Amino acid sequence: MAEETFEPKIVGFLCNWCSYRAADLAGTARIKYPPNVRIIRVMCSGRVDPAFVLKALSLGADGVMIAGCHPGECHYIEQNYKAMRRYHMLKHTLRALGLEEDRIRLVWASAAEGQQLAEHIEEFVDDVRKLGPLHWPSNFQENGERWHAVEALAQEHAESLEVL
Amino acid sequence: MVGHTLELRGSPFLQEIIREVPGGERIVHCLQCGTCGGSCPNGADMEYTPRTILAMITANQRDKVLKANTMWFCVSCYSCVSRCPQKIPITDIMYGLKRISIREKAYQETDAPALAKTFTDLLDKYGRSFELGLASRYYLFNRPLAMLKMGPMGLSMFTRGRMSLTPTRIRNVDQLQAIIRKARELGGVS
Amino acid sequence: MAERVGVYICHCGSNIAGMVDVEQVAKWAGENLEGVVVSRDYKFMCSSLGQAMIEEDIKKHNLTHVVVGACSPHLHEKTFRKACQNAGLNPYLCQMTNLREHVSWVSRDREKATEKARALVAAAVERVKRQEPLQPLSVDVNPATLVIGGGIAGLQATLELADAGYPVYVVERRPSIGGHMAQFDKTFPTLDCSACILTPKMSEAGQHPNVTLYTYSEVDEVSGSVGHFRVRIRRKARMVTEDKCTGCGICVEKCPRKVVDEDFEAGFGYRKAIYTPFPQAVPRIPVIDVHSCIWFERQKCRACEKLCPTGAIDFEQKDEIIELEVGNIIVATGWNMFDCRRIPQYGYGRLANVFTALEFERMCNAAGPTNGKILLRDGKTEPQTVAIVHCVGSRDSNHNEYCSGICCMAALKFGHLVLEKTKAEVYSFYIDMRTNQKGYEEFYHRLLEEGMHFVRGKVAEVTDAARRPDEAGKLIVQVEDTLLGKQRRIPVDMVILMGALEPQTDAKELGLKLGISCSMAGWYTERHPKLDPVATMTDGIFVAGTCQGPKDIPASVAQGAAAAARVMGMITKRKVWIEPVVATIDESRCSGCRICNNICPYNAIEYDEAKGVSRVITAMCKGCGTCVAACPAGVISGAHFSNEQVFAEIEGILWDALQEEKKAEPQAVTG
Amino acid sequence: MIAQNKGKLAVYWAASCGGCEIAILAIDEKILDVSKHFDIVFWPCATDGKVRDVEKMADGSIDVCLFNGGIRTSEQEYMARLLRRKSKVLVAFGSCASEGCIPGLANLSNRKEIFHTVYHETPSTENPKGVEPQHVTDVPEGKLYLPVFYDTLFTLDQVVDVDYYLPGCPPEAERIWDAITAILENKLPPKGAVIGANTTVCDECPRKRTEKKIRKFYRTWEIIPDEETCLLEQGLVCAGVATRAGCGAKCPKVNSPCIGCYGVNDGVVDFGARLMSALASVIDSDAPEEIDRIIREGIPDPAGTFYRFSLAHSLLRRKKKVPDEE
Amino acid sequence: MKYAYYPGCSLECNSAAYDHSVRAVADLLGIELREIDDWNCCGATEYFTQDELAACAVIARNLALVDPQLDQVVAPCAACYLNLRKVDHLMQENPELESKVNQCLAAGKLHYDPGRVRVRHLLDLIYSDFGEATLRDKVVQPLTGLRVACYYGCQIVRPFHGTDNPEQPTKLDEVFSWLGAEVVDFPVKAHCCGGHMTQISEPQAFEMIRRLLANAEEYKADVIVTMCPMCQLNLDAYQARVNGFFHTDYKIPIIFFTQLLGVAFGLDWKKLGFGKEIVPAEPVLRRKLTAVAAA
Repeated sequence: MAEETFEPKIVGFLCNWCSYRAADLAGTARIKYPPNVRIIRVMCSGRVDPAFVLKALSLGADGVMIAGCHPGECHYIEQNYKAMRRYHMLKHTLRALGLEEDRIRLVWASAAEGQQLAEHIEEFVDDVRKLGPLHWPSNFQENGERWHAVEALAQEHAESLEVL
Repeated sequence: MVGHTLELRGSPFLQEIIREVPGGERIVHCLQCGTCGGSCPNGADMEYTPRTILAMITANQRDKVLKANTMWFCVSCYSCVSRCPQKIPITDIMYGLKRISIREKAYQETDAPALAKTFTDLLDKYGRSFELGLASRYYLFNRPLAMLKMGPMGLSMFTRGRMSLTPTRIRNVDQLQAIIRKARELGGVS
Repeated sequence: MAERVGVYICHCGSNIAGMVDVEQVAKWAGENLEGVVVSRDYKFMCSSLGQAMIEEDIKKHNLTHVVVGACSPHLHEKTFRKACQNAGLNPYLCQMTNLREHVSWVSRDREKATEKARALVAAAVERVKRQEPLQPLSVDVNPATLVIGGGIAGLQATLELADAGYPVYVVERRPSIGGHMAQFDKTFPTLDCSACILTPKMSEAGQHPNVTLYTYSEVDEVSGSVGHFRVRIRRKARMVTEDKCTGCGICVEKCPRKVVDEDFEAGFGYRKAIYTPFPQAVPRIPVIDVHSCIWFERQKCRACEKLCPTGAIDFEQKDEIIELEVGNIIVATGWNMFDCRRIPQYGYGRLANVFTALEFERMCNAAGPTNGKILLRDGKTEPQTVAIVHCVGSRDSNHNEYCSGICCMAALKFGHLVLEKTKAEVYSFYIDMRTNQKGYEEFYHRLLEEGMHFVRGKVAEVTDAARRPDEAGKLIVQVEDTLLGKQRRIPVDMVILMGALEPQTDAKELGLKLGISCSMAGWYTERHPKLDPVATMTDGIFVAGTCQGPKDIPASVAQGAAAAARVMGMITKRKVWIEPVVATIDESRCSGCRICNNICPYNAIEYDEAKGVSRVITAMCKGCGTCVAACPAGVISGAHFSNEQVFAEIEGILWDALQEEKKAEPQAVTG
Repeated sequence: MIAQNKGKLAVYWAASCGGCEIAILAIDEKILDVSKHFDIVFWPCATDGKVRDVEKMADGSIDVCLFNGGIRTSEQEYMARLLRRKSKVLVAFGSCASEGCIPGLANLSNRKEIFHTVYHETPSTENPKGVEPQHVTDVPEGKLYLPVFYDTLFTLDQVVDVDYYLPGCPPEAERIWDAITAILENKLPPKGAVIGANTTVCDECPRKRTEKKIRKFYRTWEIIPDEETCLLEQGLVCAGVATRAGCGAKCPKVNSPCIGCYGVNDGVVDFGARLMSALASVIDSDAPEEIDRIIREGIPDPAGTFYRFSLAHSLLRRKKKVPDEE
Repeated sequence: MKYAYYPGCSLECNSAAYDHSVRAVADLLGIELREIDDWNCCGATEYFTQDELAACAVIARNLALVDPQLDQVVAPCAACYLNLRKVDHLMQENPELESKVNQCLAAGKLHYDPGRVRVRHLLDLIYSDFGEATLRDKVVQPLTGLRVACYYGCQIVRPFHGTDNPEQPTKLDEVFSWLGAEVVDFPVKAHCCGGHMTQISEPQAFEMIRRLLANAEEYKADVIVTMCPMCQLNLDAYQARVNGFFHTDYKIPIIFFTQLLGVAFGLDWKKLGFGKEIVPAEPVLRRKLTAVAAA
């Protein structure tokens, strides 16, 4: 069988006013980019709770992108700065949890920057592809040994009970 | 692939400069305002002002640019760079043009390449610059007549202990030369 | 669960169907997604037939929620919400997912596009099941309007509204209305006398029964939202009682302290410590500048007080706070001139005969410091050569990247004035000559004809370091004449720097009070650069004039009038509806940690000291959700974008990853 | 209030320090009330009881089981499953059982690394032969089994269905008594709830709070905080903003920042995300480099700071495992 | 305070006066300068003309040789200062170049992490780290009555901003006005002296030198103080030839700023390297300074 290239699954949180519209514009302009980023619309990048990112990763996403209006151009004046602060904080924590930095990314795209957003997406997908699959849930799956050991214990106890 | 405009567009010579000079891609931002040409202390004597050179690069006039005297008149004062409204690293572009011109021996009517060559040869050999050696070798081979005029000045420098007869050599010349050899081997910054 | 979801996948002709297997997506959703009771695809969902189909299904199948997979919600969300509403379903129980702009139009591979579409539909279904009915909020519109800034843009807006019969409050920080236009002598390209066309408007505003002027005042605080803003205005202490003052001017005449007028005269002329900035000022009530008044300096003098015939001088006056209620706000705060000292190579501040454009405006003005004569700094000598330098701080990424737009024309105007008033030669040093409005290019041609010299090149430096004898004692303009490709040094007597138009230094600060944003450069951001250049992202707040970006007088006037028209539209509607996408704090669980207090740029979160809890003022909340994400206790919820909804959306969007992980998980042998 | 028939109570100690066992006794003389109402059928720490006795009980015959500790080994998992089956009400007692607590921080390592540290590296270890515990050991008499040590510590609810949670490291005596009262009076909240307050530590903290802006985070040894003002406002990473009330703000009251042992509020899924988000939101800078610097300098150990008690119960649960070379 | 010290080739011989006075002033101010062991030439502008990578590597060798205990290096010569800063900057900005330079250094068993060493000029050190009060405190011989033209040249103020204003720098002016000197307006203070132009085309070079001398004379400067060996050399050693070329009669002494600092601090003139300049400075200085003392 031919070796399949790994296609990462990426969740993108895009703000309603700039980056979501940039994605709309990329569509209207028929700019092609990889299909790996699945977009969730939020009103503002400031709405993106670190828990959203963690949730996506914990469910098996290979990467998460957050996109907002350019600094200084936030529809909500300055909330994208809060997104930026949280992004840095989250990255700092994720590093400590052994997660590759390139799996989350914050980008800015104004409503006019369909092309730029598409480029960001392409770059990000490439970078995540290079990192390979994340499969976070497999991280805390013990191997089969766990079940056997518990079973064995039950078995042993049952047998010893019979003896008594 | 999403279009990467810069790498694909622009004249071949522009592409070459972009490869040769860190920051060379800023050329595409040139407004042709002439701040560089106006600021240059030698601007009045240049065949083409730096602004014109940038336009010529964009227009792919490679031969004309490499033969120009512009870059040889550049004294690395960085006035143009500091004032450029588009943050174009003009001085570094001039260095790049000098290098290409030297590599291809395209320069005309200037002794600057010889000076640079003599200077770097001495550096490679001793690890320090050696003014008397530089002056004597450079003038002897390139401008024997001018040497006569330099006499009195050289003498006054010498009597004030400002010119040494022997070069200083650094201790670890081998190490320096190994580094330089490696650089030559790697060739170029990009 | 009792959710009954209908899923509708649009072909959009071949726009979606050409790249996404829409039939398959619809079928898959119907068979695999929990809660989906109907799932259909249709050629054009947004057509009346498509809408009718949805409406019918809602009734027939008792749908509780609807998902439409079609184009961008920015295009048709309203359409489908309306359809739901028609069928008796709350419009907020409908969710759109974008299969066109975000999938079919950007993809190359049909299979992968279909896979992506499935994920988006799954996400929408998971999400929509958690959506709740919401009711839009209605607000009455107060017919009064606040105009911030009494320059030409603000005045135009004020008079349009006042003439239409609505009350207007004008707040102006300077002692008089009039703005920059009052400083000018002539206006381009018609060379109308600036004062002649401006002063009638100023006095009309001053006397209009519907207009209340608050000069020498600033906006302290803005709260509330469209329809009912509450505004606190600080009336700075004038030290002159307005209703007693007749504007006779004796106080100004007798005041012994003369100081440089940095504001109206741009540092080029003088005023008294008690002053009206210019003779036609409205109101004509002077102010005492406490920083230069002798009384405030060393408790002596009070000459004005002694001589005032009506006893209007009041040295005890304090700042006064006024509270207003208005329905709409027009921001017309104008611009500031670039500080030419920031480009030391042009010599302003060091070389006496280098002038700024504003100084030169005052010099040309017949009522100005030189009575309209063009003279060197010594006040006597007429220049023989004048250089006008364009783009000082504009089109320069070291300062401002944008083009200030008006300087080319102003430079031509200056050139004309110099040629008209003196025998001097005039040089203009430009990068590109920008004369793109009605009558402007013609004006350029006129100056060519009048003999103004044009050198294409950005000036490198202005220096007094002479190199040749003919340069001695002159200012030398060093430039590359780019059309000749030669460096030139042109000796002149006077240099005029066309400084950039910059946003007011406190534009960001006021923007924060108002809840409107600024561009990177600091200009207020309009709602849409093409189709809505007057409104802002904050309902009920409009912009006019140069505070939104550099522009000339006609454009400022047009925008002022347009803003007024928009406000009138709001007033005549009487009521406005507000999106119910807002945050709410569960007060019973809020511990008052106050993390959220600082986060809202609209000041929509208030802290109740007595109860020790924070609270969202619903009418002011714009629904960004940043506080929801910030609340460490998880007690702020965001309507329509709740954590549960987004989490569900994430689960849906990763449905395939979840299945893969489940497959990979080793299972317990027994329970 | 008093039940006619005495109920049956079990207490179990899995992967935890034992502090929870002592905390039960910290209700002082009220323990007598407990014994008045309950027969203690299984409490290995305090009474003599055998697993086989439990195994012999009918399913659902224990009324309440207070289970403290996380699940680290197959034996603990077995006990969790066993007690779940035998109990009507299973309470995750204390931080370890609820969210992993300090033992859960071992999820920043794996079994191999933990064994390496414990059996080879620690200064007090004397292990010249380099022996490590093995699941199976062959002896002349046959095979000997030890419980399997897991790579990841699980919380109780990641292994079995949990009815109620009693947070805290350890739970406060008053809260334990509240819970017991609730059980006795049959006033239990809906299944799955945390028995206790539903506000945060700030609610019980007497310090003065204003709007927050942080330019620098301090570590506790770097400053002596003012005793009146909110610790967070002074730059100390006080987890009280995100931590469930119930302790009476014990730490802040002695000038020490809350470290979050009471876990999250209702409806919150990830303690660390809440604290991270809140702290990041009030950093007073808009410059990426500066923000990064403030965070790196002030919070050198983010996993330990944000997930000190809750790593095992967080969304990510553990550090990314490096693929085992075995 | 300890700093690594990179004197550069000029300071070894042709501008020994700069080296001597730098060391003397540093000593007095308690600045400990530790010369980089076995440093090599920075390549001036010439090496960049030949081969950019080799130029960077040659310069980076010096940065790599900075004592790991020290994190700042002082380079008095403008060209050296710029080159050290430029390479550090280029390496920070350009990872590819960084890796290549380090490959070269590795051939000499060296390594340099860009950003590790902060390159500083002595003027910045004196101005920012000491400041007015300290300097005024040290004055033994006030410079009252001496008209000083402060000449900054190019490469200390450009292209890297931050040291001082790139067009009209003021730090040197301020320092000398603290010391009592009458600092004259010198609009060309950051214009170019011609650099190596003297070796390439004398008419151009001489014209550039003339502009500077003419401007100093126009503002009646007694002395020009410089911060760069090349500037000093061009203005001083070529002054006679410039006079010959243009039929002028400039006699303006050109000295290093540290020499004049030393005078104000009462240091021994010989130790400051006076006497090595071609246009003698001592007579003018002594005359001016004593005239004021007498008055």
